[in-house]
Amino acid sequence: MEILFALSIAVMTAAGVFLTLRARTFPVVLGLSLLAYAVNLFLFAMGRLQVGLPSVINPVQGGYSDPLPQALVLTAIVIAFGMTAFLIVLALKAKAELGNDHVDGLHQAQDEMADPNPSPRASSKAKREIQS
Amino acid sequence: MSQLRRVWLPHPWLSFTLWLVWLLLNNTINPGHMLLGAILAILLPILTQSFWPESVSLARPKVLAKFLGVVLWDILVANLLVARLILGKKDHLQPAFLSIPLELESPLAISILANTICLTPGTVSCDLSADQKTLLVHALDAKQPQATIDEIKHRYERPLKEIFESCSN
Amino acid sequence: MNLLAFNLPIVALLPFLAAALAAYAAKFHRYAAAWVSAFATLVALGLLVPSIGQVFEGQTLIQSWTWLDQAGLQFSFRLDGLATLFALLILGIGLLVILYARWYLSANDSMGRFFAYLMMFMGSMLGIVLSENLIQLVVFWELTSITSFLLISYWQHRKDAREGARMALAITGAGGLALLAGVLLLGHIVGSYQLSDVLASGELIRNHPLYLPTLVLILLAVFTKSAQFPFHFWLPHAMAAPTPVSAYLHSATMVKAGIFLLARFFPALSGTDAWMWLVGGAGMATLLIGAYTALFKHDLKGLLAYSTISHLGLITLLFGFGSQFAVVAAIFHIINHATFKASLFMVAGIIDHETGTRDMRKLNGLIKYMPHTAALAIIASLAMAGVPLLNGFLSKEMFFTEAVSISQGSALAWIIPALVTLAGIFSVAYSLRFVHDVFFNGEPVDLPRTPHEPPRMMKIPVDLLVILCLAVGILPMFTVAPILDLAASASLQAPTPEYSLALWHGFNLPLMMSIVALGLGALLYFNRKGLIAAYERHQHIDAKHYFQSGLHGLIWAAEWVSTRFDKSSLQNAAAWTLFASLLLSAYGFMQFSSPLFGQRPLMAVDAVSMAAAAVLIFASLFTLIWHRHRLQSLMMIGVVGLITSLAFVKFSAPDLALTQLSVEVVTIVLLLLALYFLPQTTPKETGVSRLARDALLAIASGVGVFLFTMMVLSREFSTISDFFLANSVPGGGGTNVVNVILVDFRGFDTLGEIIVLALAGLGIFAMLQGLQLQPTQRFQLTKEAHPPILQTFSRLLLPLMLLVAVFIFLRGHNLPGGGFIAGLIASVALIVVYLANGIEWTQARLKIDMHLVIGLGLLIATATGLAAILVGYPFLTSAFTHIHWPIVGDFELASAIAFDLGVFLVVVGSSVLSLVQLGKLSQSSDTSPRHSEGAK
Amino acid sequence: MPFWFELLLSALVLLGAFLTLVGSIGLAKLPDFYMRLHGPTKATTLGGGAVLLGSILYFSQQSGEISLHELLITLFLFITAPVGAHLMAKAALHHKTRKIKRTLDYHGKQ
Amino acid sequence: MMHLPFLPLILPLLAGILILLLKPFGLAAQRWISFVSVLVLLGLNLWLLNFSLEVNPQIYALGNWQAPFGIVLVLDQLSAFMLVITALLASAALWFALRQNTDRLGAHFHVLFQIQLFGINGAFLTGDLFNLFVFFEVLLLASYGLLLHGGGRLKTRAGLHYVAINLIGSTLFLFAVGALYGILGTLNMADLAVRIAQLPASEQGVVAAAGLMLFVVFAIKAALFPVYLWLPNAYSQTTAAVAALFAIMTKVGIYAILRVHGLLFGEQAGALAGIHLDWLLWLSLISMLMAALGVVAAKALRQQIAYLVLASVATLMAAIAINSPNALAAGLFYLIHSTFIAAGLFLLAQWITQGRGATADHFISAPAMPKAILIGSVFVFAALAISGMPPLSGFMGKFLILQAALLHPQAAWIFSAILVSSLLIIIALARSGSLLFYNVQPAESRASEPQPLAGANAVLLLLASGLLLVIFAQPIFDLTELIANQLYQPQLYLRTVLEFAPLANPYKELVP
Amino acid sequence: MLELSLQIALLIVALASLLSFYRLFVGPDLPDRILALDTLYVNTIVLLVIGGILLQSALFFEAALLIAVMGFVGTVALSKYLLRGDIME
Ligand code: NA
Ligand code: NA
Repeated sequence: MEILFALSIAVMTAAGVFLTLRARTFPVVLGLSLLAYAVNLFLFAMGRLQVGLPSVINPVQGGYSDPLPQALVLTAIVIAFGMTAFLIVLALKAKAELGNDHVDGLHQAQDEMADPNPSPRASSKAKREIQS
Repeated sequence: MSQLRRVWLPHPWLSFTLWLVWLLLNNTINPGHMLLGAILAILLPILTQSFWPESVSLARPKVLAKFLGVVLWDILVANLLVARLILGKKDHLQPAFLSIPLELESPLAISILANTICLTPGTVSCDLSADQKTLLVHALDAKQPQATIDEIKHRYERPLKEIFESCSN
Repeated sequence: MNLLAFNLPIVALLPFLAAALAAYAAKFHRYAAAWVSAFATLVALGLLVPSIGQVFEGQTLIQSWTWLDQAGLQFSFRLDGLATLFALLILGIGLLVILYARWYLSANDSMGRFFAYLMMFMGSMLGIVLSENLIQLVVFWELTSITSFLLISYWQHRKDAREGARMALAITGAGGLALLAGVLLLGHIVGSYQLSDVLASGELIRNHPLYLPTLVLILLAVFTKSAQFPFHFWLPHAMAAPTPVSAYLHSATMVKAGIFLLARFFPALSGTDAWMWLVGGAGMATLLIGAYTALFKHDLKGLLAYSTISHLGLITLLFGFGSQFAVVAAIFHIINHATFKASLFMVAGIIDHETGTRDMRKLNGLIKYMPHTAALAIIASLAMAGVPLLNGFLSKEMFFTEAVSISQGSALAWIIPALVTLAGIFSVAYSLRFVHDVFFNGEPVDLPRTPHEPPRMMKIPVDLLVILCLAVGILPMFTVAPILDLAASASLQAPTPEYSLALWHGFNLPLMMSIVALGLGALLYFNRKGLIAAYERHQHIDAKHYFQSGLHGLIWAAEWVSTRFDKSSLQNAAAWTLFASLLLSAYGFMQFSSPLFGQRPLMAVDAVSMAAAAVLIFASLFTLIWHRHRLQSLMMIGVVGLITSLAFVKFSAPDLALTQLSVEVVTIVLLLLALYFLPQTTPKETGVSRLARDALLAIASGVGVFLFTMMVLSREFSTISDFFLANSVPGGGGTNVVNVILVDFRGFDTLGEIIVLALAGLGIFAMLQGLQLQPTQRFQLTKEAHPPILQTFSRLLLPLMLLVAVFIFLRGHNLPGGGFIAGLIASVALIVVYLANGIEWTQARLKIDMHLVIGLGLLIATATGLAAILVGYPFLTSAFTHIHWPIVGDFELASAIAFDLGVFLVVVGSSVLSLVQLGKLSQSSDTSPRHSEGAK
Repeated sequence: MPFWFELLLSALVLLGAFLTLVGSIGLAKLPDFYMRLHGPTKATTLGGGAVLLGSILYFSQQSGEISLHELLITLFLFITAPVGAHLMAKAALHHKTRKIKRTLDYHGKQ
Repeated sequence: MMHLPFLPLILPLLAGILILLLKPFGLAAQRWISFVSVLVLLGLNLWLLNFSLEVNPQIYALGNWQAPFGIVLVLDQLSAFMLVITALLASAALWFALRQNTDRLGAHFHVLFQIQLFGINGAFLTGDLFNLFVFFEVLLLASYGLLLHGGGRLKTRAGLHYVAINLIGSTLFLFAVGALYGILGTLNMADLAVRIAQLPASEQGVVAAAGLMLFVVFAIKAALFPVYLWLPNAYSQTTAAVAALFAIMTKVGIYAILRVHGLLFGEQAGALAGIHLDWLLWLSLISMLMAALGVVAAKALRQQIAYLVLASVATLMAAIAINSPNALAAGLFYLIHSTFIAAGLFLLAQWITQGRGATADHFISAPAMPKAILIGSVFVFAALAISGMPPLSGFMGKFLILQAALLHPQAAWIFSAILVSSLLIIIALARSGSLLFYNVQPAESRASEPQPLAGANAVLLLLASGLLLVIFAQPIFDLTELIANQLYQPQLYLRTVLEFAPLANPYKELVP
Repeated sequence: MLELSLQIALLIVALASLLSFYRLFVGPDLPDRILALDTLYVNTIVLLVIGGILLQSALFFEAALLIAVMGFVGTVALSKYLLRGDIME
């Protein structure tokens, strides 16, 4: 079972990493979400996997899955949720302000990106050399 | 009295349902929960009243009960029917879109009708016309379309009309 | 209070104070800055005088204060013969330069700025020569680099001034850094940065394995500062400074700082072959190159600059000889060079000032127009040429003598005397040029101004210096001898050897060399035209050009490297981050010979789990494969979330499952809201190599995570969790241990977590304020905004879901649930209302400011924690009690519930705030023809 | 646990599972979206109901007192499934999702 | 007295909540609360630092649960030191923000600011590894909000990168913490350290892998090569006050390395001792040079300052990597310098940007800015300080670090990297200063109207450190030496944390 | 017997889930996928209830209930997206 579990996390991670490395914001958000799922499962598993144990103190049934990683994962899920929400809205903001959804806001002249002062753009390089 | 009721118990049926649901949720009938459930059953409708301004009146509780019984039975039958249809040869099926003219006017009643249609024999309600006068239904196997329409109107729409609209009409 | 106990630091720091005063005073009167500076210089001299008396009595004065003892750093000053000599030169020539500058600067020049810089420079120089602590010396050393940068670039509108200053700063600054390193090594070897200790440890230093690096580093400082080959090229370009600056920096101060260092460290560092070859070699090369080049400069200051370089080479060469006598000669030449070179620069300045040019091709026959100045220039030039009866002759004779004696016994004995004679020839030639080409040689050509004598006061400093040249040259024993003796013995840290300052030593080889130099020099000068023409036919190494192109090369390389690495690209940054973590963790594991897996038995697999895992894996893969079809990809990630929560259920973590499920849906709604404004598909734009890199990283990450997971899961461990299990009920009052950990044992984490959530909500709100976005073009949309069936249904659903939320909330402490899940359920309930009825309709009915809900939630959670403080327990200490009421029965009242209520409110507030703000986005920028119809 | 009760439970659970499977088979097998819609909305829903009924009986028997809360899920499924189906159908209609050719379009007599 | 370590947390938290709740009452009220809170925090933290010098580390058991079960705050000299720096920096940044009306540019500035302080202080105080994660997230989210405050294209783009990279970082953090828990079964740092010291050889590899992954996470925060790429744009594009406040953010990463790795992989860790140090050293040296090249290549002032921040942080990390009390003392000394001067530079850059109109801070010739001489003089001062030229704090710091490096086997490399990068920075700053202040067009075409230099007090406060650190080198170095020595004797920390007994609570009968 | 029946039931439902996932995978249209996702949610509920009986745990109930709620909301949101693009307007 552990191997199956590890394999699942591994695939999620690999897919998450690949998506995180994409050039558009939406896949990146999905990738990071996948990574978050994967790491939550990982963190959870660190208490070792247990099947069929009660989740509340139960003197009759006995046994209990490690509660600490669960608490940690809960916190992690919430935080990941907040972060994902923030990131996707930021992606929207980037789309609005940069005009496209490329993570680097490309498709506009790259020089312009580095230089908000558009007029001397053409000659700025030459100028720099003279002044340096 | 009715003023008081409108403020404190805007949707008595809803309150009752909530109370029952509370007890179901907690899977208990201990007095503490009955009390807490009652409090919540009163509180929540008041809190959410602005989202449900229209009052709902059930004119004929007995009809409602009977309607529910019919529907439950139909669900059982319909499902077995559909199971047979699905497992049978798919080429024998005669799918159809049926436009059902509606007599119901209350949105709640229409919604319940639409839901009922979905749950019962081989039909799914697909679209309600903008004027809310026609319901478009998809039937999985409607070899006699008019019969299906008639049955729906007879079996479901009429009781619903009685339940929800008899006093307002 | 004995002033003599702390006069040295005052002498060094007074100019800095004067700098501030001068800058301030200049606001009131144009010349006030000069007078303040002059006065301060005089005061400093005055302060020094009593101490000089003590030094002449044979004492070495040291005044120390603790600064940073652990680091060997003391605020520590030293006055010995060498320091006295240099301090007198700095102050004396400084005073003359101040007077000169008072008349030199034009009305356009800011007096305050000039004198402030000049005085800071003077203070820095004094600091160098008066320092006992070597780190302190480095401090002042670098200060001279900085202040000279300011002085050279004083005429900041001039490109050559800016570039010259930056070149000087780069070279001398680099030297300063080398000096710091060298001094650190020296301190490391000796165990102290105090000069007294270092000078007493010559043997130790020379025999230390770190001697050579130490020597090289210190010499780097010396050579850069004193413009020794191959670092000499900055000096001519520093001539862009106003002439008083050149007169000061390049006669007595800045460039002499390096020489001073040679004299200072002579007892500690000299006496090895390395010293001789490095110092002597650099000195000889500099001497020749400077002397040769000076002749061909048409600019007066250019000539003087190369002459300076040459003379600095001469002094360095003398130190390189390494004999005690050579040191005496070197120090003597330091004095002489300072006097004649300062006066020559001032003359050059006067000429520039009065004629408007420094080009010797234009300047001719000035003796007619400014005879007094001409006289001064001639005397000083002859001193520079080493003509008898002038001071330059004496030190040059000593130099020749030493050059002859040092090479005796060697097979190539003639080389050194020959080379120095050659330098002497050129020296004579350029000195002659300075005199003849400017003051004689026909009539001036196209001068911008009609030349005439400068203001009287402007010549006084030159007068004084020239008188000094004469006095020393004629009566050395009565003028320079005592101070020379004093300085030499301080430099040697030994009694001065026997030497004679007499004019006449008989007819010997050095005299022969002098005569040859004078004769051939004159010959050379009068045949200059052909030589100059020949010189100018050749391409010459233009150091400035090389420096500039080196600088551009540096900038280009820097840009190349930085942009290659820092591409301002998220993909690049993310790839590096992932790569680094993979690399380091793999390295970390492999450093130890731990087995990959442990011995813990693994669980059996069942078919359902296999199916679930298969779905999970496929869903993950298809999230990836379909990522260009965003909606499909989003749905796939929904499946991933669903199976993830199933896994939580399966492995006995219902709380997690509930949370994951709720979060999942809210996230999907959120992503759908956002997707409306984003393209529906992702373009194919990535190249194969990039894809391969990403795939490699992805696979490596997957493999890494697999191994990481298995490493841990296959091992046994012991955990602190038993404590939680044991104390959840007695200590936390709840049977749901996970929840008790969340609200009690580790309630502080949860507080942090809701703060994150609150911030996310607030941050999203802030981000979306005033944002304009157009929905992306896509399929035709229905006209009907809100399907009535859904609308109706949502009304029923809202109270029902809120009821479920209350249920989940209340049971959380003892059973799976809690404030967070309840909050999400309530949020989802509200979301359904929004989905069904639209923003406008819902907002009209839900008049709660979600900011306040968030704030209230945080306040409640915090206040719950603070309540414990009131009863004397730490923050977040929980309390619970069991209450029995009639009818109602037993129930538990726990402070954790209040905390959880805070959590609940924050979750609701943040989720709804974010989603609604996002939903509103389309309303603010809705330009499409369709309008929200709202609910009926 | 009496044998008949166990038998009843087994039957309910298996029936529920079977109906669920039928729903999914319908989903996988039927030729157009509108027809596929019928399986999940009916068979699966009822399948869920059967299993939940089994659960109700099981836990009531186990704890010795009536355990009805699974009813809630049933109830909820019965309410939501049609609404969901309706919305999906609406979306499909709107998108002119393919329907098989023999589908009738019948406008009833008024 | 018991609650002392908690006060630096509750103060900004309550202030933040109050500001949020008082939103309807307008900005003036928020400003007052914010500023008073920061001032009180400053006083409090100074007092705490003074207090911490005389006593053993102070433990605050949140929820009255003892370590390692509950989360404890640990106030020792290092954390108190970091708290003071944070509060000082925050005071200056907030003052500047108020004077520049930065808080009017968007919503919730003061809430974000206070919670940012809460997060930073929490990261400095917590003794629990997972709680550190939580505080990282708090301070990150606050920083996201602050970074984006006011909006704008480039800011948004930088923010997007910053957020995404930090999300990756958070994921890595969880992987690392998870694995550590999976092997060691605990989360309290002291407890982790104790368990690592007793770790059998068969488990060392996993812990080392997790430890180095954690190192990468902190390195991201600290902006170490090759994971600093988020920094240059983030710092250079945000508003000045925020960039100034962010000067502490990299130090949070450094602090985490010091605290977590210093404790977990300190000398008592046996085979695992110092697993991160080689990486730290070499990466910081590479960082330093790369940053210096970035300084040279920069095309605008704020970008250049961002690279200067990188360079100074790298220097600081090199000092830590030398791994001796002496070097650490020097590093902490340099930390003060690096934080304040970098912050001051960002504020200064704001004036320059304002004064140059449309040309902003780009290295192209522009009309002379108003008050050029004053601003230029301040610039020279700050440039000298940051580049490590005498007689200012940067020189003092570098001198101390170099001196401490003398005994290190890699001394030659450390010397070369520090000195070469210093030289590159000097050259670059001379060039940019010359461009900004000297190479100007005639004043008739002046780009902007003279404005008062709003927030001058803040700039003064920050840059004064350049001198004060030199003048008062002895007492300050005494302090950092004390802190360094305490850090190199972790036994006291471990004992104090693990032997701390919570208050007796008669209502709770705990099972041991 | 019950145990065995439950095991078999689990397998049957797992098979059903795989079929649903198959539809989600092959589509062909977006409504098909939404429907498949919705069905998958319901399958999961059944799976959980059976699992609850099998493990004799009443605690699967909440999860099942929540899936019912959340699955529905997801379906509504996705359908609304297809209908209007803007799901909250
Ligand atoms: Na001439
Ligand atoms: Na909208």
